Amino acid sequence: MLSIILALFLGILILVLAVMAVQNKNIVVAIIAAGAVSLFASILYLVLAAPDVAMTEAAIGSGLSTIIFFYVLNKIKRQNG
Amino acid sequence: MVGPIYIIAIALGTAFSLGFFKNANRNISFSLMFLAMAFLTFISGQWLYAFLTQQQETIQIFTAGFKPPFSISLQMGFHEAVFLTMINSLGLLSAIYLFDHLREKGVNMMMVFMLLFMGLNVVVMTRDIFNLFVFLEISSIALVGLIILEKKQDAISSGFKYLIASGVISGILLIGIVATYYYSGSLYINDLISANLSLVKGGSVAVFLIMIAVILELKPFPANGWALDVYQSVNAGIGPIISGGIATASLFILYKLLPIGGDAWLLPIGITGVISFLGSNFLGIKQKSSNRILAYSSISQVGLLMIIMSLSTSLGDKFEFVFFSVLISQYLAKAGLFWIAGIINKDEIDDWNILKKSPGLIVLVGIFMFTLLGLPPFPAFYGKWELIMNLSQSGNFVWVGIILLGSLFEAIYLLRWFGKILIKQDNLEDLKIKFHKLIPVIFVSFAILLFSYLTAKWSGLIGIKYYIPFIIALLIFAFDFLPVFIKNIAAISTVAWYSYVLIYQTYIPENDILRIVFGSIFLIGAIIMLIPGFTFKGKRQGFYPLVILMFSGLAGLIEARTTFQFFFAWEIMTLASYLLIIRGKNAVKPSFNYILFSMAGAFTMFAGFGLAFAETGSISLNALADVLVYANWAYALIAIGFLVKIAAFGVHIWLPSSYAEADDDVTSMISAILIKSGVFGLIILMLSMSLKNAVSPNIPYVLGWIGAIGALIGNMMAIYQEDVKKLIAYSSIGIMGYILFALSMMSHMGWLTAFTYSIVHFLYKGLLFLAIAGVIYRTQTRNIYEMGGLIKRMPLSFISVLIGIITLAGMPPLAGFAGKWMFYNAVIMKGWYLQGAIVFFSGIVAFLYCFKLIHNIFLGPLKDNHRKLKEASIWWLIPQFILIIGIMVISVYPKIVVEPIGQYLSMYFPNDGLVWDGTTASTRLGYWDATKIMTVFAGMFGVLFIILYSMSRKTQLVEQFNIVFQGERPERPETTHYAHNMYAPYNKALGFLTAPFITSAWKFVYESIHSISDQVRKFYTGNGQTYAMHIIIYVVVFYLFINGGF
Amino acid sequence: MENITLQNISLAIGILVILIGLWGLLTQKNLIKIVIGFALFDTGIHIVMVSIGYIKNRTAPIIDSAVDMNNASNLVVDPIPQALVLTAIVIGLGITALMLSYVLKMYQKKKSLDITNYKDLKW
Amino acid sequence: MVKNSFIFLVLIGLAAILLNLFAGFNGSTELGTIAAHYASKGIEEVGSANLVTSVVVSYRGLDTLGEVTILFLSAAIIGFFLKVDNTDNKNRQLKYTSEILNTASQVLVPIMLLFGAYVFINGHLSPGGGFQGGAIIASGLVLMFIAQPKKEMGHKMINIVESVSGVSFVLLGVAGILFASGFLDNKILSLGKFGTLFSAGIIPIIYILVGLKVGSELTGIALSLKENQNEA
Repeated sequence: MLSIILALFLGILILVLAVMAVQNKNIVVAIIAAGAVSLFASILYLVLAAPDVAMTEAAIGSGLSTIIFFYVLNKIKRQNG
Repeated sequence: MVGPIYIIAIALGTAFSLGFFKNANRNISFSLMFLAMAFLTFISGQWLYAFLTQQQETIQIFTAGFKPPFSISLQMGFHEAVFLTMINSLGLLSAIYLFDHLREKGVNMMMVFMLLFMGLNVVVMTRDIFNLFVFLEISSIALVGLIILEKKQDAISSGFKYLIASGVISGILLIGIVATYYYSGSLYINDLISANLSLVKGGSVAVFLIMIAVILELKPFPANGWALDVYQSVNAGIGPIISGGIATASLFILYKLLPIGGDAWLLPIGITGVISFLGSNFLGIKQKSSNRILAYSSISQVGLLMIIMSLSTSLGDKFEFVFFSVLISQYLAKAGLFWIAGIINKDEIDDWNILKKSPGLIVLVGIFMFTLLGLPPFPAFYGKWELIMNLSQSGNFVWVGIILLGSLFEAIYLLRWFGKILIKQDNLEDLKIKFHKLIPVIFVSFAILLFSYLTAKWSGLIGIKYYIPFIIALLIFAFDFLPVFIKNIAAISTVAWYSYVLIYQTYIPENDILRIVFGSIFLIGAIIMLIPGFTFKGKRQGFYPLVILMFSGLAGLIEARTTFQFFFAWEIMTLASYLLIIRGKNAVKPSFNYILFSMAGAFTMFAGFGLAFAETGSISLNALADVLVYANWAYALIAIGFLVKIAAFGVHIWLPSSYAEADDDVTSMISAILIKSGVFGLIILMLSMSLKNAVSPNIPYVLGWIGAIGALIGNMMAIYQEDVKKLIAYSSIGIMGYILFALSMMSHMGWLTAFTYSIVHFLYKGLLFLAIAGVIYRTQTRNIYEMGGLIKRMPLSFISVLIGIITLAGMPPLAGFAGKWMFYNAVIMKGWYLQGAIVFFSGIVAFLYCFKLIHNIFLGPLKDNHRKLKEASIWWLIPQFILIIGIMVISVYPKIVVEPIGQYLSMYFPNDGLVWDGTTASTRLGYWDATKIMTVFAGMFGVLFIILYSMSRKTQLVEQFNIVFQGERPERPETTHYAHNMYAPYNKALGFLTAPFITSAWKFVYESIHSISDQVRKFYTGNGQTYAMHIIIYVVVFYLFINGGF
Repeated sequence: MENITLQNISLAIGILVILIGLWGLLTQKNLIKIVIGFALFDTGIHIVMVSIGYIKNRTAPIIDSAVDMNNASNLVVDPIPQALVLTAIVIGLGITALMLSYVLKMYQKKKSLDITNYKDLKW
Repeated sequence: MVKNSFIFLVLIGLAAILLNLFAGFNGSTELGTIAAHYASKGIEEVGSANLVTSVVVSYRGLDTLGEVTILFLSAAIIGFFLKVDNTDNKNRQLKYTSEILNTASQVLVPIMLLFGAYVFINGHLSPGGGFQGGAIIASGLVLMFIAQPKKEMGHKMINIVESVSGVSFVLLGVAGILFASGFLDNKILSLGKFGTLFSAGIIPIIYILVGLKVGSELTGIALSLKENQNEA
């Protein structure tokens, strides 16, 4: 039961963040929101008894890919200015 | 043998280790990559060889030391071996082609290139669906890399579109795979097949997602905008990799996964294929970029292959044959065209005439295009034949129609493109050809020739003797450097030998009059018409192979015993004549009209044969007689093909300009000989079908009207022509109208007339064109008003033309009268008075242009610049003499021709024949004795001649320029000439008959197709997002279509 | 209430994330946000995959002291979807990175992040 | 707006399809035959305590090979795509990051590298493995670039690690054919004592290679994207 409530909570968070990632005009916020989706998804994976996936998602989905997004965004901003 | 797993090991190992060579000499890294690709090709080729020759069993390769379904396994069977050999040899050739690019761009791109092919190899071999997904991703990511081989703006944005689209598709595939795993507990394809997932609701949706993703990988129309953009923007060396490598592998995926979906998926895939095939070809019409045309063509071919795949069960053991003949020819030809596009490096097809300077490449382009179009003798022809026959047999007539229509669209854009190559233009830039880019092109062209031979052999549809003309043509092509004189002798002796074998040794003993008559027209006619070739100087490259092919096609018609052989010969003849016509100076556009009409006609004929086969199950020509249920349709469809060839009214508009613009001796060949192929075809058709009661009598009745109107309109048009070749051309339309009319009467006399006309028309039309050609050759003009008075300079030509027109006009005493006499007998017996009156009237019209020919060219004052003209060359005159002798013999003694034909026809029409009594022929309406008439005429002519000759001393010479008294020099002096616009007054009375409404109607059809095509393609907005949207819409609509709701 | 199980909830989350991702992919004009949409689409698929392998009241597929080696097949969740997800995540990263590098290059060429400006080829 | 509502409708349609896909879904209650086989025979056959690892590295080893290939490809393409000549970078004023980040990175980076190595070496025993370890190492290195932009870690080094690990992976696979019963067969080495570091055949070795390869590839990707920032 506890895990269901946790999952529901995570789910709401994930969905809110996902909508934010898609709809927010500010790209920085969007990128962070997308990274957060991955982060909470990795917690969900832990709940779903998938620690390997959780680690991967945390390291790659929320870690590295966010960094890459920022690299690119940074570069674009600099070219703009 | 080297195990297939080494393909992965070698390719990956090489790709990974290339990293060591990043700073080393790029030649070394390229060599490494090349060696690896060669090894891959070797491994797959070796397996293919084993499967073909040693009855090798299909083998499974287990990885990780466990058996499936617990581990990933690969499979190597015959089909895998074929596909891998295709993919890997393409890789090898592409590597050669891209040598300079890869070397310049460095090691990273070499790795990407290798990995693309590695991925495709595993995709083909793997039996694990997730593994398939992974390696498919490898290939598509590698392609994304190759797209930016040149970092052009459009390539980059199309790469992004591709990434988005393929990302969405692979997402769908992944969901499908996981769901399939959920419902079946396995990822092993064999397990999935036996799991019968379609029975479970969710399972069927899972299968749906997998299948739709695989279909989307094939870039079905219309959810394929991203792929088109990629094709267009990439380096032309990448095009073959997409169309010949990735698309081929994707087809194999479909083939592999199809059993998971089960038979329920066959129809949807077939429909997808039909839509792709028709839609892409339709949109291809409006394209101008060569790469994009090839893209449309690729997608349409994939559509065709999907259709074939969906018919796998009904095709039965023919499936492999049909599938591979189409697949491999498309694979080879497309690669060749893409590579040539890269060599030319011009996007617009208008710029392709740069090839004019490299005739060798033009030949290759031709081979590739005709291969794509599935024309004989190229492999896809056999495949398409079997496909259409099979579709007809299973009653899918709509599909037959769609496939033929799509093929016609494809013909439109490919042939228009081919025409553009041949358009003459001054100061073209030089084409720089890198040798390494030429190697793969030449290689695939040889592969096509070899594969054509293999398919023909495999098909079992034609015997060995059908290869002989091709071998001869190739031989002549190989010795094309020889001067015309030698080649002409070779060609004449070849045809002579062949006519000896065919007519003298085969048909005369069999007393097959029909084939003797037409065989003689075709082959002996060929010999006569080849004689003027001696006047040509230089080499006349490419002419003789085509001539040989054209006449072999005609001979093939005579020899054909099955509808297939007939169609084969028909297409060969059409194609060769098209290529002969297009050699003329301004012949690109006319020849395009010609081939387009011919192809449309050939396709309807094809459909008709299909219908016949559907009913009788036999491809024998004799079996046409057994068609009962579909008789009307089959008859009409086949007849249309022949009507196009004889330029019957309504489909005649291709003829005048094609005749006019072709080389002069070519014009004689096609007008005197080639056009009779349509008559021959009609006779064959009518003999087998019309005589049975199954065909409604309305059809011959309609044909009769078409013939009558054709006779009138053809002759009417002829009188207004200023261009002498066009004049004779229109008169051909008229005469063909007579013949059609005569045939459609379906009576003894009618047919006797038709046969006689065919022979006589051959004689005098050849004569006229040869004589006129001789004149044109000297005067360098085709405008009648620029000639005149040539009787003094070219008296022999004058005699030829005189005899020609007397025969043409059907005046006694020459042979034309015999035809006319029989003709009126036939009309009266049949009771078609109204049509008969029209035809009679058109006969009067014919006098007008006959007069124009003889009067304006040979009589009247001689033009100043023609004062020093010589008589036509002896090589033009010899054939004329031969033809005159022919006319004279028939005129004096028509019995030798007419009587045997009559006897022959009595087998079919026992009533109302001619009765011969000595030299007198009589019907129940009257009698006629040609020999007597001739004697009388000769006597009268002799007397007249003596009188005239004795008076000629008294004729007064008129000063040449005393007819013009104006003070002013007219703007266009020729308009004051009496011969200019000679029959304008008649135009006021009868102009409505010659209004070009048929031309306008066809133009309207053609232009509508273009503008619709132009409008429809607008939904390819160029926006990657929209393309992704198309994909999802496609998925949803497809789902609704399959399940009828959610 | 019976339907509200852990895997159903997570499955629903996954499907919704897929749809939100696609929504972003299809409606946003900004190239970077399109890539974000794609990344979300991927994440959603991964969530779906993991939920499919989950079995109620079972532990992670690691045989340690808590799991009886001989009865493992009744104690652990399905390892296969997890293995597939691992692969899929890495592939997804590769594609996302590629997309971003394309975005970067496109921006360098045209100084615009609006996808409607990139209709270089059409029809 | 019209367009967006249309997209919305289409997505509803897609949602309907996905709902149908899982219409009867209520979660599995039993493992499928294959999964059950892995769970009950996995230790005996492969010897890894982490069943995901035995699936990833052994049973579905070919997938893993494909997967590192994909990263390899991405790295190669991005490297080619964003390649710039670094001539004018030399003169560029490098921006120094804050002292805190600098110090933190000096502490964190070695720890992250070590942790990453730990994760992939123990991949057959505990959660984690080559990908995760590789990703952690890559994150560590990326952190290092952020903190100390001057500390250039050349592509050359990365390339060599990448190539060596990749080639070794393939060679190990081939060794499977030669010394055991198939490509990528785990049993070239003995399975050893279950639950110890040196057990489960070549899994630890492969995971080390995967870790190094993934780490270097991800670093390569990040590096390419970062270096490109210096392009004027």
